[in-house]
Amino acid sequence: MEQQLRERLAKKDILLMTHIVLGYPSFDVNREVIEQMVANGVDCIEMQIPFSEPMADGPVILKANQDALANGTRVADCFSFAEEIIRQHNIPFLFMTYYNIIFKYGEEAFFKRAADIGMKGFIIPDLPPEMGETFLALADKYNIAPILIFAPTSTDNRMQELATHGRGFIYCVARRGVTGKKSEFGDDFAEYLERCRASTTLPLAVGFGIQSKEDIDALRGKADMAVIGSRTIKLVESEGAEAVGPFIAGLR
Amino acid sequence: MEQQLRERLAKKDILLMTHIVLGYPSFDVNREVIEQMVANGVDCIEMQIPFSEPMADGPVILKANQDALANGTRVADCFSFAEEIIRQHNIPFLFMTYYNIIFKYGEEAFFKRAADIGMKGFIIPDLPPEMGETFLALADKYNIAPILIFAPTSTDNRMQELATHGRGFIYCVARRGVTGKKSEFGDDFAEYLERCRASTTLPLAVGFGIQSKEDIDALRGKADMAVIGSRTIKLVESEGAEAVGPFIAGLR
Amino acid sequence: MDANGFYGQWGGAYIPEVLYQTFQDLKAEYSRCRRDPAFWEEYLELMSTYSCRPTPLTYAENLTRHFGGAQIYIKREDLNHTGAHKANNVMGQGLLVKRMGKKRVIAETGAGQHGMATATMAAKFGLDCTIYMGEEDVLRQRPNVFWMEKMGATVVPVKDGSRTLKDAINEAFRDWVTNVDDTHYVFGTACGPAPFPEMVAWFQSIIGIEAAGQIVKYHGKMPAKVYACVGGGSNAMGIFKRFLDDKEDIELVGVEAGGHGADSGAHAIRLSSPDATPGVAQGYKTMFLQDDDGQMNQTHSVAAGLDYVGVSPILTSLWEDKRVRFESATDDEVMQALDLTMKTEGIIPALESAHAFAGAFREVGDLSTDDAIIINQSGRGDKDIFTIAHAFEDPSWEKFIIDRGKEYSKKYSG
Amino acid sequence: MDANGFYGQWGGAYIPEVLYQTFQDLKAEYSRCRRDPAFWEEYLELMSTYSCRPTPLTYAENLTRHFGGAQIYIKREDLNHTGAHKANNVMGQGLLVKRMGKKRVIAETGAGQHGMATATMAAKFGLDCTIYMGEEDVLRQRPNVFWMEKMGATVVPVKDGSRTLKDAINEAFRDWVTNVDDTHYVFGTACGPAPFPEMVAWFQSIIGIEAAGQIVKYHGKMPAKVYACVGGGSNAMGIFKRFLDDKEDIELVGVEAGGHGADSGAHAIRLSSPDATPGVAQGYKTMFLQDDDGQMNQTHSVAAGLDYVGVSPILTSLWEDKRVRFESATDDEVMQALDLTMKTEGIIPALESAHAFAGAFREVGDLSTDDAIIINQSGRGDKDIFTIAHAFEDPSWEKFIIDRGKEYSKKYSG
Ligand SMILES: Cc1ncc(COP(=O)(O)O)c(C=O)c1O
Ligand SMILES: Cc1ncc(COP(=O)(O)O)c(C=O)c1O
Repeated sequence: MEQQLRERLAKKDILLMTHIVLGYPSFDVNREVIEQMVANGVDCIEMQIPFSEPMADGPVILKANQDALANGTRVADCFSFAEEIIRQHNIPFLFMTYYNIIFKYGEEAFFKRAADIGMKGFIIPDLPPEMGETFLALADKYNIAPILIFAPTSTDNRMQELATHGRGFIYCVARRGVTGKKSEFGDDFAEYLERCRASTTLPLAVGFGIQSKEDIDALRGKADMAVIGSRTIKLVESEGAEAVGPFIAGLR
Repeated sequence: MEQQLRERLAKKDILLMTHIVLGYPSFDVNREVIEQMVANGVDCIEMQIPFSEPMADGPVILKANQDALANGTRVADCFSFAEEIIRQHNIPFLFMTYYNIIFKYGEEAFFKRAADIGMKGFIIPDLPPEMGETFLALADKYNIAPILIFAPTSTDNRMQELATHGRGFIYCVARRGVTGKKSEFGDDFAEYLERCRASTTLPLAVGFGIQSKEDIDALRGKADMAVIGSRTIKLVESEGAEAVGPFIAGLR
Repeated sequence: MDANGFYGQWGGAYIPEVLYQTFQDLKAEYSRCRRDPAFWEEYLELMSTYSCRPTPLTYAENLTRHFGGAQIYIKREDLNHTGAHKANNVMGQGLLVKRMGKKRVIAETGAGQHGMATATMAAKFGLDCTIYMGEEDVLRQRPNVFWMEKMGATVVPVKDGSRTLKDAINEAFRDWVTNVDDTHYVFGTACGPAPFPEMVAWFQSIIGIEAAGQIVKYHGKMPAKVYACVGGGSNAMGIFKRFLDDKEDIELVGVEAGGHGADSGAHAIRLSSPDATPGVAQGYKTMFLQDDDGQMNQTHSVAAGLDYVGVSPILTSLWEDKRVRFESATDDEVMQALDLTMKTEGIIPALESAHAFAGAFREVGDLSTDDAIIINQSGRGDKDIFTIAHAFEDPSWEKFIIDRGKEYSKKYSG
Repeated sequence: MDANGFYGQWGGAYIPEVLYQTFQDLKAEYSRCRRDPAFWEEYLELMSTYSCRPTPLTYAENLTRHFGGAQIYIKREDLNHTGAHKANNVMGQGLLVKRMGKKRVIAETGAGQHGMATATMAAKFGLDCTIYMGEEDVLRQRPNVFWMEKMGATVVPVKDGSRTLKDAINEAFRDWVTNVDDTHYVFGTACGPAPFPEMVAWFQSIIGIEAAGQIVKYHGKMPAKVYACVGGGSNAMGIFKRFLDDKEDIELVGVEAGGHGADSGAHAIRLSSPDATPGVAQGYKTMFLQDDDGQMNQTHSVAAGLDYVGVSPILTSLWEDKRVRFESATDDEVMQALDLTMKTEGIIPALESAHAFAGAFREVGDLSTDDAIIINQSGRGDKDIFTIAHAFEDPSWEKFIIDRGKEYSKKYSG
């Protein structure tokens, strides 16, 4: 996964990762949104398997999780859909979800199935490495990148420790809080990103509250990948799937 | 007062005392009721000065007290009315009331005024002799009979003690409880009356729940006076003042 | 108290003859209990295992800082089982009832607090129980009625007179004269015919006995002043008694219900306003709010438990002797004191108790920081949700009740 | 607990990275407190002056006679300030917050009991306070919301998910990750990420420490069995802990919410039914009521405080080791147990606590009269008037609410 991103980074000054919630508003819309994203140069997509207790998500993604579940979205459906998507699109895909989804499925079974369909990595916001010994071992065994997370509250030591377990890239959350709210990219933020960079050789993705070209411009040269999350969900809600392509195109 | 009753007792086997609540339903009706009572041979009338807290009275007299007060009945009105009535009728009249009415008026002033208008006695159900030292002294001074009360719960000793303070007659309450409810005149009652008789030389009046000729017949030979209380109040309420005469006449 | 139950000229036992012998028996049993140290031991044991005596004395650090005067301590009668000092009296009388072998208890209640306590005691001691409560109060205090009934008591709404506390007392007496042989009347405050004032004050004296020990332990010396609200006077006598006996010069302050203000006519100030005059009613002599003829007046207080025409004859005597000072607090002052106490200390006084707080708050800033005062928190306020939320005109509460009401209406109409 | 916060396979700390450092700090402070005897002394002092610890152990003579088996003792956590055992945990965490120098606390609440306790602590310690409460629960428990607000707390209704306790927990975490620097999350039960289960159980262990001393004093020996209701598990762990450590063979029984019955799907039985399976949510691993995909199920109980999808990992481990036995009681059984307890003992258990009573009543008749059992009465029921009067379908209560509602409606329409 790291390799794939580095190849892309050779050609672009910053990569784009986007986010969708599987089954919200429907798999059909998911499919259309993904097509538009890929066609407009997104480098990587995290697909969130909805969970009833999305503790680290803000209102927009929280609601998307709940609606997806209310629509009857099952984990098995998410796998089938992911399998189809990965076959069609030649960019790396990740699963983002909470640990219980994996735990309940059976950790190894989950990894095996994900590897079978060509999933490249997992982002699990409620699984710090201390809690993920078997998870990390399986990630290694099935060659699926465990994407670890840095936060502004992480100490240098902590970042270094996290970095030893991370693969693919590090997800740097831009600020304290949950997904969705706008972040400020001031001096504190720059200092934080420097600390991140000093702690790892992995590429750095920055997420939480990135909404516009200006935000992305602010990250250029400092981060390797910008993550767009709630923003596209809101866009689809207000203007439909077809608005996603132009929005993505306008970000570079 | 005792003398007056003894004279009447020489002519009748049992005397009748009746009860009215002053100002209920109005002084006019009081006047009419008293006329009918006297005309039909009542021997003695207790006139109750209404009080806001008639603790020893049952529902009928309680309500009469409250309505009389709500009509604006004042203690001064009661005195004026009593003065008029006593002038017109040649039987003994008593005030029945609670101690606060006397206390608040000024004990001596109350006795003086009552004596001036020819009142013969006071029945004060919440003033046991222990609490009535000044009251008893004033009764003596103004020659107004303090009517004391025997109850079925009074011991022989207690009755004897009460008898030493009583004048005029003793009011024997027929049973535990408040005014108004029917009493049973069985063996226990007979035994109680015997105890009363043995404790005092004063005439015995029996009250509480006496409603009919049968009740009075049951008292003949055992008591000296029967007291009719709530019954006439209810009669006036349901059939008007003019029903009182025939009712009284029918009791002998 | 003299042999006839008087404190100076106040008190006595103005009772119907039917009750004479019962009062003799009660006085005899009570005086046996007072002479028997084992009785008090049994009482303490009961209160420490069934209620949570000793109740704490809480140092109110934030209120003390807020006023910048004397150190404020709060005696926590709110932590008693059933939520008020009323339990002290009721459980004591319960032990007496057991000794007298009676099978049934009756009681009057205003706020519902004494009724709750009596129903509780009756359940615990296996006694039949009837509670008299003014119809007005039944309507205001429905939750308490619900609990009394759930504990097996019969609650009788009294529809006579002003349909409040004094009428409930009259009605309880009417029951008592009727059922005197097997029934004990658990009088709820330090009023009524002797020996009730003395007896109730004795059971309540546990408050002051504990508080005196506690204040010396925490503060190092006796308090400068002690504050209590005064309805009938039982919680006040309860905390005052121990300090009265003390040689030191401790000022005792009783706070009465100022209602809409001392000049409004709508209050329950018996001792600290000129509105009350000496009288005899409900079995005893005291200062009553009454008219010139001796008819009792309507009274008003935001606190149902203070809304009473008479006051303990013991307190009236102490007032006459200037040994206790009396003040009043208006409904508005009380709501403010309540608000401040909740926000600064996380403590919810009953509306009754909040009068003592209001009285103390007025003066505490003038005292030296070396001194301490004790405020008697006679009860907890969460029982008063219907009154307090109402008085604060809380819109969410009102909406909540409207919605609930609609839900229940549907049930009856559909 | 191992270094990662596990009890056997249960527990842990499944937390977002933003919180990692805060948990390190919290663990460090907590372990300093545990090693420092002065901290526990300070805690005891606070609880004995602000709440009324030790709470009594009440001998339930009438219930004992009724069932004719073991001697029944009731541990009276209902007499705590704010009316439940929740105060023990909250005041303890309050002391911790003071040491950590944080200025703001947040908490989740279901029944409102923990929110009340936290708002109270925040008022007392001068902290800002925000309480998250499922919108459903805000509607059901309006009186508690009113008091929390009056004590200065901000109550935020949570409109996500099932709008009950678990959603309030998620929302509190969302606040915490946002305001982690100055805010402490006062977790309300022995669940959540380590060190919360251990820490909450530690503060609550005061219950069992007291009870063990009291039962030996009154009964002469240790109890045969100890019963507690189990929501998150804090009151159960609180009373069990001391007895677990004991060498004697004391049976510990946790009673879960049977709701409409174990087969109904509408219950909150995590350990004593086959409906729950291992899972990881809300920061810890335990047995959850969830579907095959790991999505949490709806639960049901008449007692809002037991209506929770997870359970303390400490209890799950004790369950797996068969050291604690788990039972459940249905809503109906609970209402019956409540009724009996009110009528026979004059005690009103909270609906939560009534589960422990119901569980004990089922078995106590079979035990020897030489033995004793302890039932933990975690809280008082009068806070539940709206739920209890509703569940009993009391017509006078319904009429009372209808009338009040009409009165308020008039105000808004006219
Ligand atoms: C909490 C509380 N405090 C005070 C009172 C007033 O009574 P007393 O003056 O007898 O203490 C009451 C009466 O109901 C009460 O409930
Ligand atoms: C009175 C009472 N008991 C029990 C509980 C359940 O919690 P736990 O299992 O943590 O004791 C609650 C929760 O709100 C409660 O209020």
